[in-house]
Amino acid sequence: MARVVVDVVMKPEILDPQGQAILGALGRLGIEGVREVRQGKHFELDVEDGLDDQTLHRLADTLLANPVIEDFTIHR
Amino acid sequence: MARVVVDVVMKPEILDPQGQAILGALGRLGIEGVREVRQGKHFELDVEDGLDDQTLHRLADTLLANPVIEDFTIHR
Amino acid sequence: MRVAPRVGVLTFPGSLDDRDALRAVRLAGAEAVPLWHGEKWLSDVVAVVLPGGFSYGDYLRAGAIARFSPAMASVIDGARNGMPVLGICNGFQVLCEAHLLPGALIRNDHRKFVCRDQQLRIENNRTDWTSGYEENQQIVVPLKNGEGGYVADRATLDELEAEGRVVARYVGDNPNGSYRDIAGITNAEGNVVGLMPHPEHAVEDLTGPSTDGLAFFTSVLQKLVGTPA
Amino acid sequence: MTSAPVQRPPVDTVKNAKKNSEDKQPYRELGLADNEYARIKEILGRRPTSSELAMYSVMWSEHCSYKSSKVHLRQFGEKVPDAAKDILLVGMGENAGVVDIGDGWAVTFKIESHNHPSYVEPHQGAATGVGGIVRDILTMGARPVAVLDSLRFGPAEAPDTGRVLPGVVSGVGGYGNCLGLPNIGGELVFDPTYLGNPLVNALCVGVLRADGIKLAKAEGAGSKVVLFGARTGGDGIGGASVLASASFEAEGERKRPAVQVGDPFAEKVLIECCLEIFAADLVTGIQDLGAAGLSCATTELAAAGSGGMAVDLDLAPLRDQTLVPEEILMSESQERMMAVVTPDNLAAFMAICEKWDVTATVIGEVNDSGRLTMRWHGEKIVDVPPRSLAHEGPVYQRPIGRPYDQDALNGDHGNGLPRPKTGDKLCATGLKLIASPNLADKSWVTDQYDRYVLGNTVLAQPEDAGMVRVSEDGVLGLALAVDGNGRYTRLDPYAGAQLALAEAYRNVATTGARPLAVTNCLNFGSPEDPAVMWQFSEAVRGLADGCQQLGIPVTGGNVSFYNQTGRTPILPTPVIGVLGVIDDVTRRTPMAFTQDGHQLYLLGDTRDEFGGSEWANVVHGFLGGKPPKVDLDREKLLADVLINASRDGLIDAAHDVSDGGLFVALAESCLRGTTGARIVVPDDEDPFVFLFSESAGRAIVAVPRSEEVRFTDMCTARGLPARRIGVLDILESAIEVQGQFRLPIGELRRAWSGTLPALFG
Ligand SMILES: Nc1ncnc2c1ncn2[C@@H]1O[C@H](COP(=O)(O)OP(=O)(O)O)[C@@H](O)[C@H]1O
Ligand SMILES: [Mg+2]
Repeated sequence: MARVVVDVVMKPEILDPQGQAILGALGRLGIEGVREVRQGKHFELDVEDGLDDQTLHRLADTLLANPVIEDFTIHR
Repeated sequence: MARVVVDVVMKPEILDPQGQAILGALGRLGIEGVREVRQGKHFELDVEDGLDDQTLHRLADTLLANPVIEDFTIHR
Repeated sequence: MRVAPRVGVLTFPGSLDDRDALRAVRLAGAEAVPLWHGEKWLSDVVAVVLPGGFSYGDYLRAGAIARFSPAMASVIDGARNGMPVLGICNGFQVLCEAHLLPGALIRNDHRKFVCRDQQLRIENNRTDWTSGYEENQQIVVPLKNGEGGYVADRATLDELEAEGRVVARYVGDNPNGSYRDIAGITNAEGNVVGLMPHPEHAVEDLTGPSTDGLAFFTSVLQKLVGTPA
Repeated sequence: MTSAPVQRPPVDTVKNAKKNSEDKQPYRELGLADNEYARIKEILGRRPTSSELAMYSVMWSEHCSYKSSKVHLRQFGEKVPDAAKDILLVGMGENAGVVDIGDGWAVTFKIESHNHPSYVEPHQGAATGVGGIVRDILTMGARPVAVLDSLRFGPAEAPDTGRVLPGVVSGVGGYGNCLGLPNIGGELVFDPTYLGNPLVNALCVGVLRADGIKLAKAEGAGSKVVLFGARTGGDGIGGASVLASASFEAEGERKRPAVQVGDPFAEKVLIECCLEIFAADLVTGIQDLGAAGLSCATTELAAAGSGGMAVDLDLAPLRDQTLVPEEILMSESQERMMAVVTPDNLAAFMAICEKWDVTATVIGEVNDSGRLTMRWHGEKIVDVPPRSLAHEGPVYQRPIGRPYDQDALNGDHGNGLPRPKTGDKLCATGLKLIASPNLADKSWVTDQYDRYVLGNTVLAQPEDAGMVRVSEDGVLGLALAVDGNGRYTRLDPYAGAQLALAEAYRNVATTGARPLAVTNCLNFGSPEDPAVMWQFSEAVRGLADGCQQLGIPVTGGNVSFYNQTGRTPILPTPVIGVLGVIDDVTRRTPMAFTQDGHQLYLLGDTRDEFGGSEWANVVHGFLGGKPPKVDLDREKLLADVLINASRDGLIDAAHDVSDGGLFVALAESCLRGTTGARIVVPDDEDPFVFLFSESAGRAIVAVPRSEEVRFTDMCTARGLPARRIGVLDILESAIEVQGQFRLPIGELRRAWSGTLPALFG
């Protein structure tokens, strides 16, 4: 059994309203020094050792991320 | 300028409907070998080098995560 | 004639049901006072409603950003000093984020927004906002949310139950996966109440499924003026 | 060669265009025809700069210029009924039409498509569709008060429908709910032709004081041009990459998304900000940024005003600093507006924007030069007569040809299709119809929409029309319904458009509101296909004639062409929205059967009409013959009766009879209510035809016994056929068709409500 992490973020050229909202809030919190925030998704999977990279990739590509607007990275 | 990543996940005792839904969909996709999925949030921040760890911690603890239900990790 | 008490409704950027809450306050007989999140000064109101909506888009977590507004600092002070505060839907989420109420609200278990007429049981009629109901009275009010699942750790849930702080519970199908069918809770003092469904949308026959929601607003009025409104 | 850091591509200036007048330009890749490019050169007396080329290409696109549809759409203006002229405050051509509804109130409403984006990215495509139409309504100076959505997908069980539908619904809901706009109605239709090309049409309605109308014009030299709302990013400018690679050194592929992501929170804030600005009367002109973004907003404002504008493009706030002028001009970034503000009002305008945390930037000034000019890094890159972009685009009379199979289609009436003859079979047919995806319970969809927000919703789905109170301290209300029928339109586009109009009109009248005005979204295949153009021209003619006959004007709409998969077009689908007004919302007529003993009447004539029907579709998968007969005078008469009966309190419930016929209408009213119904088939009627025919111009009404005489007298006096067909029965929780079958409501409900959840979870 292994822990696999998949991070999904909006493609850089796509608007990220979530990140923008956080950036706006930082001012009110009195926190300075943050230039840019992007919010994405973070998945933690417990997978059997037999699960191959290709399947994992398919899983990320079809289920975890929406490739039209998002990129993902797999950390095995 | 530095890239900081903050990952936020639900505490283990809190139900994660989104993770459960993904687990359910895996069967329909014919993907086997995934035992557990939890969905969290992934933040990428561009911060000025002067931003100290303590501020970053406060940012994660008060804004990015809700410590009542979530845990976070900061990767600097 | 006695002057009607001033009950404020706090609007955040992205609040949606603020006009409805103002209307409900008015129909109950109080003076409805619009409050703006950017103002620390609460205009001499004696009670506050945090309305429904999507403050700041609810992109991060529902209510997470709104709680930092200047007006909220005053609401938190007031609440700690016994001022009646009702958080409806997004307002409930704000109250949890501000730690005026325990627990949190997460994505509905079916992961869809849901809008429907919901049956509730009022289990605690000793709060500032529910004294106008009979204990265990069943009412129907609209429910509409995407993140309405009430969660807390077991100790908190047990404590809420033991102290009778579950104000309202869903009757019939649980619409969003809330733990123990919880629809609303109160703080120990009974002045701060959070509720996921929308009583302010059940105050007129013409536009709501019932007028069952009005008693939330008449209850607080009664508390404020001391005699039945 | 130097290895200098990445250099900005050289900007194509007006000076440069004059000098190198024969430079090759990629106009074809941008969708401009040879003759169109030649005309641009003629207008400018030189070749366009690449920025100008970008602007002409988007402004002269089918989408913005209506070049294939213009010659047909003119009829809507020409055939405005005389009676309607004084209520029409703003007609076609503006962002949305405005009608006077009395008491000093006006209403603006419009429907628009977002079909193609919703196929690529269902959630965002649908969401930004809602966002776009809401901005159109806002632009007129109105507060948006409700939305409706008309949706069409491929077969319900097709895997791709399982991808597209949930995304579209969550997009429509996610955006509308977050804006705080109640969703009060719409459509949900499945047909194989929409599989690769779903239809997502969104309608928004807004309310304003009749003297508060805002227009898109830049008047008054010296006034400031303010861009406000979201920053401009590289959204939706796939086309511009052609320009970039052709006119700049092709240094790798430029990454520009074709998909736009919406930010409903930004739009909500923008709405409140604009309404505060309108209330303080701080703008002389305003325009939303939709298709063709800045190109469209600047040219339309300038063209409608005193004729000149100078813009400094460097000042436009950008989300992506690498954007070049061509891209900035074409970007379709959402949640942006442009206003024209006199210097006196500027400070107050900016203060309101600041209050709402809305970025606002003066990017130019109105002048009387008659030219729209733009600068970039100090150089002039655009110098055009604005009307040439906004109003003087190409106009085509596309070839029209009746489809080769039209006669065969109309000739095959399906007379041989077996019809149910026994009570059991009639009952089974009814159950099958009510459980079919087109007729089944839609609450899987509509429960994802907030129908309560704003607190003025009097009726919402599944009622025949949505109804909202105009102001909370009055009883004046407005009602809206939206309908379309692709199968009828395929069989006869002229009649199909009129049937859609008639149905929406009838739906509005059924609730007791008086139909007042029309909006339409014309979803068709390629205008370059003569058969499609025939369908289109017939549908427009039918709609224009129909509106004239009904006495209600078309106030605006939208055309969506190129809805096809490969070379196969969708069913021609005009979607019609009808707006109505009701003097007293407390007198509305709901659809639910709730009162024991009330008498059930069927209004109108039932004929043996099954061409294009749900029965032929669901039971036999058959499409052929002729659609039901259109009789608009009868529709008017029916509407008069329904409206008067509501006003005089003669009826307690009403429901229009359309898809699936009388049986489906009865079932829906029983399911919505608390009583069963006992029905008698009149002796002279065939039970199958009586129950399932789709003859138009009909409705069922529940009449209290005490009002029966007055009601039937009214029908007789006006010459409307009204037949008593049964009675409501609180003890009988079934639909009982005497001598035929008895169907328990529980069984009916299971069949009706199980379908969509089983398909979509
Ligand atoms: N996509 C949708 N969004 C909102 N309401 C919808 C949608 N689809 C259907 N409805 C509502 O469901 C009800 C039934 O729809 P339909 O049978 O098409 O009505 P009708 O035949 O009267 O036009 C109507 O109130 C309609 O407005
Ligand atoms: Mg109808």
